[in-house]
Amino acid sequence: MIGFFILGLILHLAAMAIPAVVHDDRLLNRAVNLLNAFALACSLVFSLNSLLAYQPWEMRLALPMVGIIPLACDGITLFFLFTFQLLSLAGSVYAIGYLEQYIERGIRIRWHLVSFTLLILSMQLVVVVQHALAFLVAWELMAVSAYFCIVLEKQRPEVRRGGFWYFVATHASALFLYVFFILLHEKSGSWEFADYARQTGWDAGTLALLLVTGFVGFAIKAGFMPFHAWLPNAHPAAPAHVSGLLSAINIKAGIYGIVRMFMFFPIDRQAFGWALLAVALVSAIGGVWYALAQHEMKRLLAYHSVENIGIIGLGLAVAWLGRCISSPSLVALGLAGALLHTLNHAVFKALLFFGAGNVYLYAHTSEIEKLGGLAKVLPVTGAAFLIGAVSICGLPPLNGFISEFLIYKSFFQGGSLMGGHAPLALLVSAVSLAFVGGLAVACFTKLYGVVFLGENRSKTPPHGHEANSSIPVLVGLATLCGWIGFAPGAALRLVAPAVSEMSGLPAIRLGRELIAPMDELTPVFALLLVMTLLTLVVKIWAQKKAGVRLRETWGCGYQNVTARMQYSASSFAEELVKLGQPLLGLKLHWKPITHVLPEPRTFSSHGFDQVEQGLWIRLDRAIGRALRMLRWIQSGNIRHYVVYIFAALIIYLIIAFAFVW
Amino acid sequence: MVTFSSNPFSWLGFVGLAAGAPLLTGIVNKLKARLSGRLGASVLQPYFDLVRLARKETIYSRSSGFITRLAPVIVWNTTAFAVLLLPVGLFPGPISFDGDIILLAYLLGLGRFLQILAALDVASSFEGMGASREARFAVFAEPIFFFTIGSLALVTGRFSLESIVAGIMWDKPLFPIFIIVSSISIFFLMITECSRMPVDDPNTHLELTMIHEVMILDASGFDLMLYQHAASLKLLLYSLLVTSLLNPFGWLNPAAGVALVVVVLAVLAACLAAIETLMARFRLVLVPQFLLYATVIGVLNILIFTFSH
Amino acid sequence: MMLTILLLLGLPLLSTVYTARSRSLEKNHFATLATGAGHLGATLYLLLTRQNPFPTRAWFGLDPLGSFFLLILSHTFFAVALYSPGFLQRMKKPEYHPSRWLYYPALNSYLLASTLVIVTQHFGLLWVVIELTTFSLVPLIYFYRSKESLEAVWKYLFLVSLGLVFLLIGILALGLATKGAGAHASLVVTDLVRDAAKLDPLWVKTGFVLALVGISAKIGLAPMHPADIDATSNAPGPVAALMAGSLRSTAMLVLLRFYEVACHTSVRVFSQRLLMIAGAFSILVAAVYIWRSRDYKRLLAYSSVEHLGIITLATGIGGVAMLGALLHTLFNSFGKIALFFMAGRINRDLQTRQIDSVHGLMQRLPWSGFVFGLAFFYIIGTPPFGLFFSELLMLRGMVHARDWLVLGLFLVLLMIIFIGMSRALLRMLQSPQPVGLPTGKPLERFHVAHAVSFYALVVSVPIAILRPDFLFGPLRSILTEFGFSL
Amino acid sequence: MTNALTILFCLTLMYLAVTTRLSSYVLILVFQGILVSGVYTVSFFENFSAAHLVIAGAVLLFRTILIPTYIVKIIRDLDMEHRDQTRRYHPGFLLQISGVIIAALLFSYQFSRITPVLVIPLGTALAGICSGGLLIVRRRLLLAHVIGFLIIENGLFLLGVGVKADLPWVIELGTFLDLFVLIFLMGIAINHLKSHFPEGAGEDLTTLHD
Repeated sequence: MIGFFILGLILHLAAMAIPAVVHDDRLLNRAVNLLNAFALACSLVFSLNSLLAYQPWEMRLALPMVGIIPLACDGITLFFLFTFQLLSLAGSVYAIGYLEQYIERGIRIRWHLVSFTLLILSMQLVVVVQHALAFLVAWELMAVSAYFCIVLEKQRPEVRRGGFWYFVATHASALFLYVFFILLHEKSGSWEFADYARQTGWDAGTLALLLVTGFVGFAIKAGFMPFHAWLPNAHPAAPAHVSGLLSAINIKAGIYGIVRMFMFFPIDRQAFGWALLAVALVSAIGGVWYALAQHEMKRLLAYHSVENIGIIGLGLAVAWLGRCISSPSLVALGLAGALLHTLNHAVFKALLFFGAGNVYLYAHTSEIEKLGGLAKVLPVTGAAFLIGAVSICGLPPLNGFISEFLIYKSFFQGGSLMGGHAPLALLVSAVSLAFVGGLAVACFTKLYGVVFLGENRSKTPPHGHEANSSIPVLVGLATLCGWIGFAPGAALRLVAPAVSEMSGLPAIRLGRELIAPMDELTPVFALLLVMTLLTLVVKIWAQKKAGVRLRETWGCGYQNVTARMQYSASSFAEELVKLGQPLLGLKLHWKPITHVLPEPRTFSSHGFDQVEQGLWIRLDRAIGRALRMLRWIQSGNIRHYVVYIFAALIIYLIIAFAFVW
Repeated sequence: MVTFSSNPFSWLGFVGLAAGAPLLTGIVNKLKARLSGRLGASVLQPYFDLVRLARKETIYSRSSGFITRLAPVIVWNTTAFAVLLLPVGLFPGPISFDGDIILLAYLLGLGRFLQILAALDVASSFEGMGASREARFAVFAEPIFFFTIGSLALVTGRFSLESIVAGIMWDKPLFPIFIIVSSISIFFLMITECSRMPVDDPNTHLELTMIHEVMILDASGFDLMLYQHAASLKLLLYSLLVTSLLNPFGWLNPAAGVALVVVVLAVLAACLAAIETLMARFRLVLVPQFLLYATVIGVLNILIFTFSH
Repeated sequence: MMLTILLLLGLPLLSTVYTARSRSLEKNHFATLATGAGHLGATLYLLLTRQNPFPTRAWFGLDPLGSFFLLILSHTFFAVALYSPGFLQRMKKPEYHPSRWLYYPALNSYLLASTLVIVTQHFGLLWVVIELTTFSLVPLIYFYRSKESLEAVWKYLFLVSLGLVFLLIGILALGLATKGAGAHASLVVTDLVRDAAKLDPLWVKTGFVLALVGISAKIGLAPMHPADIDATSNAPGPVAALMAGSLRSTAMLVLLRFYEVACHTSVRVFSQRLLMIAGAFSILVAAVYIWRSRDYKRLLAYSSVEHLGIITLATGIGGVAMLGALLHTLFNSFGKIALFFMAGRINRDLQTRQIDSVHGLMQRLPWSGFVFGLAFFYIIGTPPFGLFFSELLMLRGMVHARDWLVLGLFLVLLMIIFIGMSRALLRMLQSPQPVGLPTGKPLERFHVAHAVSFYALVVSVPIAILRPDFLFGPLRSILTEFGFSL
Repeated sequence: MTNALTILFCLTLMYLAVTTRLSSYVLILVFQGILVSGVYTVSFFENFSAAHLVIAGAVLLFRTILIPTYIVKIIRDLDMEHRDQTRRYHPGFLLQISGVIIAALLFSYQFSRITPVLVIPLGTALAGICSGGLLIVRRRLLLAHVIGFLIIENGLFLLGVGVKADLPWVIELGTFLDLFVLIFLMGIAINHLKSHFPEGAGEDLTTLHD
């Protein structure tokens, strides 16, 4: 089986070599992406098979002179490997159609394709490698290749800005990870993850420092709230197939890191669990609330990634708490919810971003105020986007509901198992998850309603076509959402190896406790589907008998209704955004009507990210001001430099003789 | 953890409930008319409306797409399915499993999602207004539901609706407080969700004040029938939820339990009618405050539980 | 034995005289290239066989520390020698003719002077010879004969000489310290290290302080760095690479000689603290000017100040960090070769040094743009290049020494510098070709400078990953000499 | 005898504080050269080592003859005397120099109690170095900077005597050679200055700054 995976990696390397040979962009685009897709299909065979049959694979790659780099595919790695490969396959097939527009506009895509393949390759390496140094090398490789994927359209300044945000954020996370792994190396004396898991006897100070640096490092990459500022800038800047992959799987590398971190520290420390819960809650609520105020499609979806990362964080927090009170069933429940939501989010977020890509292809803008009524023109994208929207809000028949259902169950089970203030805290987090669900419903009804339904709002109706290669991808992802929704038991079997490793539950008990109850959901949803189809049949029969006519919309008698009278995105979400005013930051740009015969007025509202502005931009300016205080050193006057020499001499002599060292 | 209950009575019960839902709406309207000194339409008037609508011709707007055709079907089915999950008195509902409270809440969420989309589909500013208001109030509705039912689940230590209801013992020290508090907050929730008077006037046609009514402004014929039946089903759903919380004589034999449910339903209908005649509609800005009261009451529940033992 | 001495010292002397007399550039170029090759060959031979060709206890000797820095010097010189002909062919303007004639003699005399600095063991002689390196650089910095380069030369000459005055006072102080020892007062490093216990700590401490202040002007440590910044940013490409690459490392060697003596006396802890303070302050000053900089050559000069600051900080921490620092010196010289070669070419082709006015770099100069981008990723320390591994070693040293405050400050400053560098250089690399500008400029061909720079960047990868014994052997013996256990 | 000569050295420093004319600066340099070579000849008579005589001769040659004549040549070529507008007499400079001399002498007295060191030569050497620095910092004329630098060199050389660190004579000669080459290069630089700044008499350059 491992042969397939190695074949896949070799084919990826071959795909990176093609741009050197082929020079016609159109042929190049097809060749590289199809080869990538085939390579991913091969390695998918490996990961899926070894995941279901659960054969963990171990290998210690002994490179001459370099040393031994252990590669391993245990349950956790296999699950993330499967998710990455599945979505990269969808991404590369979608890329074929999407890159056509760049070729027409004459933008060179040679380097982009090389970095896209390198991104896919390095993401798989990050998950497989079990050696700290090699992990850091793969981590930075992933960061650099993702950066070059983002800055494909170098002409637009916001693309360059987005790329820069991404580049700085990943380097910041790398710095934290350097300290994290070096501290681990200091304690255990080796670079291999296996040794860290076996390490015992942590003293309190080092453990706290390890947990903080490790979590912050991975949280910046995952996009938890205080560190999320780069995400809504970087993902919209990328072309749709890249931003789809970034949101779906690239930030999951951070989640993989946190899960791997759990394996290192068997010591239970509840404080960290509660802190993780708090951060996850803030990310979930903040993410969706900021999404509500956005009017640009991809930026809105990026904020939703922050929200879903928060939800995954909730599952992980409960799993950590479960381990603290050493109840393996709670750990299994929480972790299963978190990992399944990782897979679900990867699937429907990629679906939504590819849908947004198609909208951009058609209307050449992703500003939702200028769109409308696209469902009639892009039927497949409309239907697929609807399925994506329903599943991201966690509504029943689809996959979003299953993972949120598991996380709710873990909250309630955790509440009943843990005494003291735990029930109150867990109930509050369950309620906030519901609150987040409500906000998500509001946000996605706004997005879908304004973009796909009603009439087109822009003056000149756009022209364009649906990327033909995207249709199978969208349909495939949508059916996957439905399949996980209707057959949750099967999806949980993908998660089972990782969960049983982490929680220590044997596979049989895991099957009975976790997978069996979820299997019983299938008949429930089947009944719902049957009832719906039945009602539909009755409705069609009744309407055929009674007759159907098409007329103008009933506007309470008002005759010439124009497209601009429809509810716009900002008016739809205005009240809710106003509620979060202090945190949310909403700028209204309008002049009040003063005298009797007012000239035409415009109104526009613009939601800005208070955390990003308040925290990071202000920090940037503060650093600039602080550093400017020292700007007088290079004054250009030679006599000042002579004074510096004498001054330095005196200061050093004072240090030498005044302080006793 | 049996999901589908085997005895046919619960399934028959569901059919009976589905049929009886418009009757409850009729009773409430009748009581409201009586209280305001009018004779009022007959109790069965809602049935006549439904039958009339089923036969009328359906008119669709030119700018609407497949959503407008699909939404009524899903709205009706989700609400009906939610009723399936409900225990009546002490009888467990046809479907009950651990965590069905989450499915109940999110099923209603799915119905709301598609109803809002259908409203936005017809490209008219009135439906847009209703949709935006519905989306805003729905955001507060779900937390209330989870606070009350969730705290009861934690208190009784069981997670399926039917077992929570069975787990409510009046003799336990703090349970009377939990029951009163939960039923009040669910009652507030009912007023908001089923668009009863203080929050939204069910039978007004003034565009600026409507919330639920305006979302189905463009529905006609069979679609309107489905929407109206779904609305009455939702009213029945919430009132059944309140009654199953308020069943003081759980230890009575089951037959008496069902009779008791009917009595409590009647009392509830009377309360609704009384409130609707006595109170005027809230200003829209006050509605979030009203919902916040309900949430705070719900929080009371869990605070008592945490600090009691 | 004698052959290596001839190759190391005789050859540069011979080629200086030869290039000074001969008029034709081609002959000069071959002579310099031959010298570079011979010098590099001798250095590698000495490294492999790890022997000291000079008679013991003489004024000259080659210890592991010397042989490591000799490798840095000869490698940088060989790279510059390879690139010089291409560079000189582009300097066609008439006012450059005198400096074109002076270029090769100065270059060879620099090699001679630096080799002498590395091989001398006697501190007094060290001062005389290090003065020579400054003189040999003067005609090279003043190549463009413009107002700025004149001012740069003047400042560099004056301030470095002033600094060296303090170095001489430091050496005299060290001499005074040996008075107490009773043993015959010789200023040879090996003797000083041998009877270090008997040295008078007061004068050793004063000597170390004076030496640090004196040599900082040459190394480029703050606050004595301004002269160095002006000189490096106004010198032509290859000369700037020579300065940033080898001159600063050679000056660092002088500081390490003093540090070696201080390490064996009771002044050890103080000297480490002082190095850390000087290093941290240099990184801070570099961060100040890298954060908002308009001119990319000055940006690269400040990046050299930053890297030397990092090296001094890590040397102050000792242990594994010291190993990281030495490796960092080697990899920094590789990086600076590539960066300054490409910066020189970009400056010549686009006729501008302002970051904001560099547009369409990848379209107009594809090769230079690509190598410059690669050098950028090299210098900020992305793996698999060498700087990543040396930075990791340094971090390991800091964590081992449990200096959390130093570690925190180090990481924050590193992050600020990373943001400043990437903000500036990414704007240069990514800013598109404005539609108005003519793209008529013929695409440049592949040139030996690109080959040399690319080789310099890529050669760091096997060195860092494979850790060849011929290099890490001397490094480990250096650490034991300084009294650090690995 | 060496003490007497070093006291005279202090006098030349005091004279430095009062004059502003370049030609008087050159005069100071010549005097200092003579005094330093005198110190060396005196030390020759103490221990009769030929090295001292050679160094004294070298000092005489370099610091008294070669370097001052070269500087006078520069002043005459560039006609600096007349076009130097930076000549403003600061009364405070005399106070600074004398303060420095007193401080240096006191400091070297403290040092002599700790380690065996000649008090007066060490004091005057430190005073020489500091006053050279003060001259550089105070005057804007580049040539004044060169002269300040030379005064520091003389002070440094006296320090060698004060500290009794008898470097091998080869290295002493090396330092003289370096000093001369340095001054030669600075002369060339100042000549080139003329081609770029025809009007000024070589004020300080401040174009390169951030």
